[in-house]
Amino acid sequence: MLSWIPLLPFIGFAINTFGARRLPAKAIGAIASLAMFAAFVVSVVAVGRLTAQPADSREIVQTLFTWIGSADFQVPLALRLDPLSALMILVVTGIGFLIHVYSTAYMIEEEPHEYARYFAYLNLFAGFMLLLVLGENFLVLFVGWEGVGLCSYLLIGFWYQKGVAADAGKKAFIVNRIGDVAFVLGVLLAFSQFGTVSFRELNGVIAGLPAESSFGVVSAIALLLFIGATGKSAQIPLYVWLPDAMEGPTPVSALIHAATMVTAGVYLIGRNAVVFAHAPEVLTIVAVIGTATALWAGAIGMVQNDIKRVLAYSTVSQLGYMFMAMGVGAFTAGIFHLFTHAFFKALLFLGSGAVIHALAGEQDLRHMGGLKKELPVTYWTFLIGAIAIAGVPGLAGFFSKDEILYRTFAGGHQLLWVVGAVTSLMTAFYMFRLVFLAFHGERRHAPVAQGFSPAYPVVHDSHHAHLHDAPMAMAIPLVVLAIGSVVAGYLNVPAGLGGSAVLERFLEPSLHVPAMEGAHAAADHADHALEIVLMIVSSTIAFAGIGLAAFLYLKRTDIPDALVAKFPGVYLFLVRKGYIDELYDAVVVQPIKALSEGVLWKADARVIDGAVNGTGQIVVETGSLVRRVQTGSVRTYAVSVLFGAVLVVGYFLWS
Amino acid sequence: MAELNHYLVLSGVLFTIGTAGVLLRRNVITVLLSLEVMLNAVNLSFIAFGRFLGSSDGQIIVFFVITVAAAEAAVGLALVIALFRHVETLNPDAFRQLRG
Amino acid sequence: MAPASRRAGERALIPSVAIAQLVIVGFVFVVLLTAAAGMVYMERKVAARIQQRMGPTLVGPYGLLQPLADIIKLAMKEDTRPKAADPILFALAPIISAAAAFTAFAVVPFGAETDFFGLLDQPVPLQIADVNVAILWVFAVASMGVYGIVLAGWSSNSKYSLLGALRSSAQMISYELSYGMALAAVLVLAGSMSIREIVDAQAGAWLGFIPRWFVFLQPIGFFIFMTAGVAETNRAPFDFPEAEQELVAGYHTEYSSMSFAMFFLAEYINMVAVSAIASNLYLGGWHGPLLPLWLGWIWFLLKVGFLLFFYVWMRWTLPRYRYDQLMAFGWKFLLPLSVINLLATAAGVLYFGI
Amino acid sequence: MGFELILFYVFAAIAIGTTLLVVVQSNPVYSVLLLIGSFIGLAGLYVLLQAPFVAVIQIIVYAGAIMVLFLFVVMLLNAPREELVTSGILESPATRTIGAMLAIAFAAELAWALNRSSRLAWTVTDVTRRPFSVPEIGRRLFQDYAFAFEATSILILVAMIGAITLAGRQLTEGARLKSRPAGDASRTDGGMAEGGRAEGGRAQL
Repeated sequence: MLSWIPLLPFIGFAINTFGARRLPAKAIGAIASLAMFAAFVVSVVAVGRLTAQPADSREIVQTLFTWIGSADFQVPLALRLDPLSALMILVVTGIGFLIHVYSTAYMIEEEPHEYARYFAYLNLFAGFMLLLVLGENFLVLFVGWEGVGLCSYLLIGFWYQKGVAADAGKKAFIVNRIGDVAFVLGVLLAFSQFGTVSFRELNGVIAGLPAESSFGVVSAIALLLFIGATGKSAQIPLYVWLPDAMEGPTPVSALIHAATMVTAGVYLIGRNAVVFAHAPEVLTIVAVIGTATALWAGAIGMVQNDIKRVLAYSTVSQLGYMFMAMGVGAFTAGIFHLFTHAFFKALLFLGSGAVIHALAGEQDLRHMGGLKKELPVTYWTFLIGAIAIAGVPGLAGFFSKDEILYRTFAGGHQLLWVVGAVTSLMTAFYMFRLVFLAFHGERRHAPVAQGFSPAYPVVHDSHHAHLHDAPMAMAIPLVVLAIGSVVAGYLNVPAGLGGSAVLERFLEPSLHVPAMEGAHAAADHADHALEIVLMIVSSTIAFAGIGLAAFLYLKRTDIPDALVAKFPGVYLFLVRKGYIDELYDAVVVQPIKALSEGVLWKADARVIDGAVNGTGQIVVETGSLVRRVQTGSVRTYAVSVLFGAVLVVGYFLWS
Repeated sequence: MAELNHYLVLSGVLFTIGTAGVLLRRNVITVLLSLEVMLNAVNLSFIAFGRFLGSSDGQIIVFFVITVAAAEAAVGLALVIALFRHVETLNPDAFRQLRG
Repeated sequence: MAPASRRAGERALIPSVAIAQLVIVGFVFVVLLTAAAGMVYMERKVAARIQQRMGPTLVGPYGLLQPLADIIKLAMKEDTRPKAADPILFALAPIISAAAAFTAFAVVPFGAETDFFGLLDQPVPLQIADVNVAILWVFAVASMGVYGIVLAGWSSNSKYSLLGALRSSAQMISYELSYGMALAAVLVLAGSMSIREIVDAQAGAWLGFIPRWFVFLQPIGFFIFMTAGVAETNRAPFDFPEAEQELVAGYHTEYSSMSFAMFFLAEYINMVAVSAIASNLYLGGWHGPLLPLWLGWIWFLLKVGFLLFFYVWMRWTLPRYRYDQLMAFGWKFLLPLSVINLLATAAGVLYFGI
Repeated sequence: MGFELILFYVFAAIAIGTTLLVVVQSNPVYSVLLLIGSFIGLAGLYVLLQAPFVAVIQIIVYAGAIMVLFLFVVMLLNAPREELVTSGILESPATRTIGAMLAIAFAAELAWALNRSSRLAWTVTDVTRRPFSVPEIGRRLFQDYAFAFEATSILILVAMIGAITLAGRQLTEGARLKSRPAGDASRTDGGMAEGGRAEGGRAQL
């Protein structure tokens, strides 16, 4: 039954691939969406069965066949459903389905076969993602891991005619490779040390060990896995690909680069909670990296002018939050944030997509404004998303983010808490800057359609014409997601608010970490007073951020420019994303280029080619010598044969 | 009664005759015939050994030899015909086109 | 040829039996010669009857001595030989044919064991040699027969002869396959290659009245065997070697006198041999109702006679095939049919223990 | 000197005599026929060796099939007698002499090997005096040697196809004619003419 969950999208992929030029557009979209919906239904049923089982031993394992079998190295192609993966598949299939539906309208202007290609990729991605989260062991997960990487590459570069898009795709692919290498190394290390690649067995073995006080094997494994995670989940130092990935179609950004794929790293850590729990240093590294990423990305996000880039950096920053949570051992909180974030970030992306769609490809905030009246649905849903992410009490983001901050504080990482708090301020600020710039004030007209991606033929001149709001296929997913962003948080109302942390208890079996008992206990009977206080603080921070944004971008719109004028250095630094790309280019890319040049013209051209040609030369020489033997006279051959016979017989006679 | 050696000597003689034929004749067909002679000499020793060691393997191997001989004759003669069409002779020394 | 018969002789320890063996050999030889002569007479008579003529009547009562006259006539003739012919082979060819024809009979039994009414102190089989590979022997000798014809055609150095020879050899080789397959089917049934044992396997009767002849188990096999046999002996409707209208007289165009007679002889003896073998393999040899075993040879003669008549009958009834039709028939119909027949027989023996 | 030994000498004489003639004979047709004679002699020896089955097979396959093939080819190629003076063809007398010497050396070696092995004194177990019955040979052939059997059958098939492709003229010529420009057909005619000569056989001499 589990096998059907990834299988259905793959089937959709197959159909859309081979039917690309035969099927009508409607059919293609319908097939893709149906495949996702079916997968969603199956997932729901599967999860239903799962929850039917006793709480502490919830899991469904399906072994399809032995994939690799050599001596004691047995890798089954097995799928495993446990609370954690249950949550993931629900997110992937559910939100994935909505985004598919959204895409049917969003991509409608593509050529039919391009349209088919898009949905084929999308389905393929969904299939791999589900394989990733359902994998019972590292290798199956790795297949999904690489698969989603491939799909992300394909989809970022979907408009490959655009050089930028193609480059962005390549960038994403290469940066991910760096992480993947570490990931593979980690898996190999784990296997060589503990002789297994199965999550459960590995965690079981390691759970038996004491937590490493010094940096040991487990720490090494954890660190390598974490590096892999940073690659996939865009953390410092490998986050640089995600902003560029915005060159892809917006629904793709929503699905892959906000809701699902980028959270794979978080999922990986959650999946191996035990391993990480046994490597305190690595946990600290995770926490610090996460926090730093959150702050850094948030800071950059504040000054970006491309609506999607703002969201991209916001995503990076939110992912940073998740890693921070993981780092302080608040695995549940991290996963919880992953869950809520999937909703409102997908919502925000789709909303921005609706805006872009309405503006016929305009992405620059400075050319928007006043869309509130013209795009009501988009506006309100977007607003809900913004509120949710800002952490205003009562919505999803509030609960999850607050949970993280509280855990951090209670875990004794006050410094990280401070940074996190500042980041949440930034979050609130840039989100509402975005909202106000895009929807409020009056329209700042765009220079007429130019610089649009070829994929967006100008539907109509955006001057003064009435902009069309999101069509049904786009509006419905927006609304659904908006609802989700509101209610998702109530799955895990903290005990402090008299809630009964349903999700936490649901995830407990997957994320239960014996070694962290202490921390959890501490967190649990930490007085709820503190929790309340922290909540108040963070809510005020959120409101402060909103207020600041409102002040700067509704009342005194001159101040931002003044600030820019006052601190041009800082501004430029942030706008240029801290020159990180330039830095990498100088430190990594150029040297490698130079090196390969050298290798090409020295080693390759001389040594290798020389060897090959030399061999050929030798063969020719010997051939021209030996061919003399080939007299072409049958008799000679016969005589030589007989000569050999005489020799052989003679030898046997003498010996 | 005849001893094994009688047969072995006979087979040796036949084999030598065949060898000489292969090496000395100027007619491809005769050469092929000499080849058959050699094969038969070997067959004879096979059967003699089989009979004097009391096993039927000798005879069975001879079947295979005969089969292979048939195949060889078919292909060989086909080649002879094909060659004869090109160079109007059967002298093996005339077939020199495959000189290296 | 020689080895088999000699081994038979070597096996006989008691002189009288050895003598009996020699007697039998001579007897067979004579009988075959006379049978050939008789066949000539019979052929002419039957042909005549079929064509509503009287046939030979003048020489002797009912023209019975006609064959003798023919032989004398042939003997009297001059034995000519083309100038450019290859003398040795030209002489050798008819001998090979005749010899092959005779040798085939070495392994054909024509009666149960008998002691000639107590003449011998130990019964001898009415047969020259009982070899345990008799069927293969027949087969081998049949394949030897080709050489006579090929050499005759080639050595007499005339177009007609050569074409006739090539045709007949090709024909014989093609039909040998079906011939062999049919034989194989029989020996699968009997589980032995010795004709005597095969015949004895057909003793008795089903339900008391149907004799256990293999022809009832092997109707297709019998058909194939007879057809192939006719082709082997180059008789009508497969008489291409001497298709008069096309090739004058085929491979023996250039022959005359006794050497021609030898071919003639060979042809008729081959017919007798094929009929004898057929009656042994399919018609139960000397086994038959009403007659005691030691009189079985009567049955045998009757069966052979019938088959020979059948031969003649066919010759004067059926028109000659065209050459390509003949080949097509042999390769595309008879051979597949015989293979299927063999497989079916083997399956029957294996699964139903027939 | 037993009967069997006499037979042995008779057949050995036949075999050696005919074989010698095969090799020295200048007319291929005679060579073929003489070789058949030697085969028959060998068949007799096989019978003496309690292998009547092989003997008969030898006659059927070798004498009856393979040799007919040879005979046909000889007749088809109109068997040119061996030209004693080889005109135009560069002979390699060296190889011939070397070959002769090697052949002699080989014979010497065989002789040596034989009088060596004669000291091994093979003794016949009486069990083996009885010839192997055809059924048991068949059983071994189809059980112990089943694979080799199948392999040989495939070999035969391949040889057959190869022979047809090599020697089959009209088919291939026809194909070439189709595939070739008409101007090139002259060579084909030559081939046909030659075929006609081969068909005509000795009649043209």
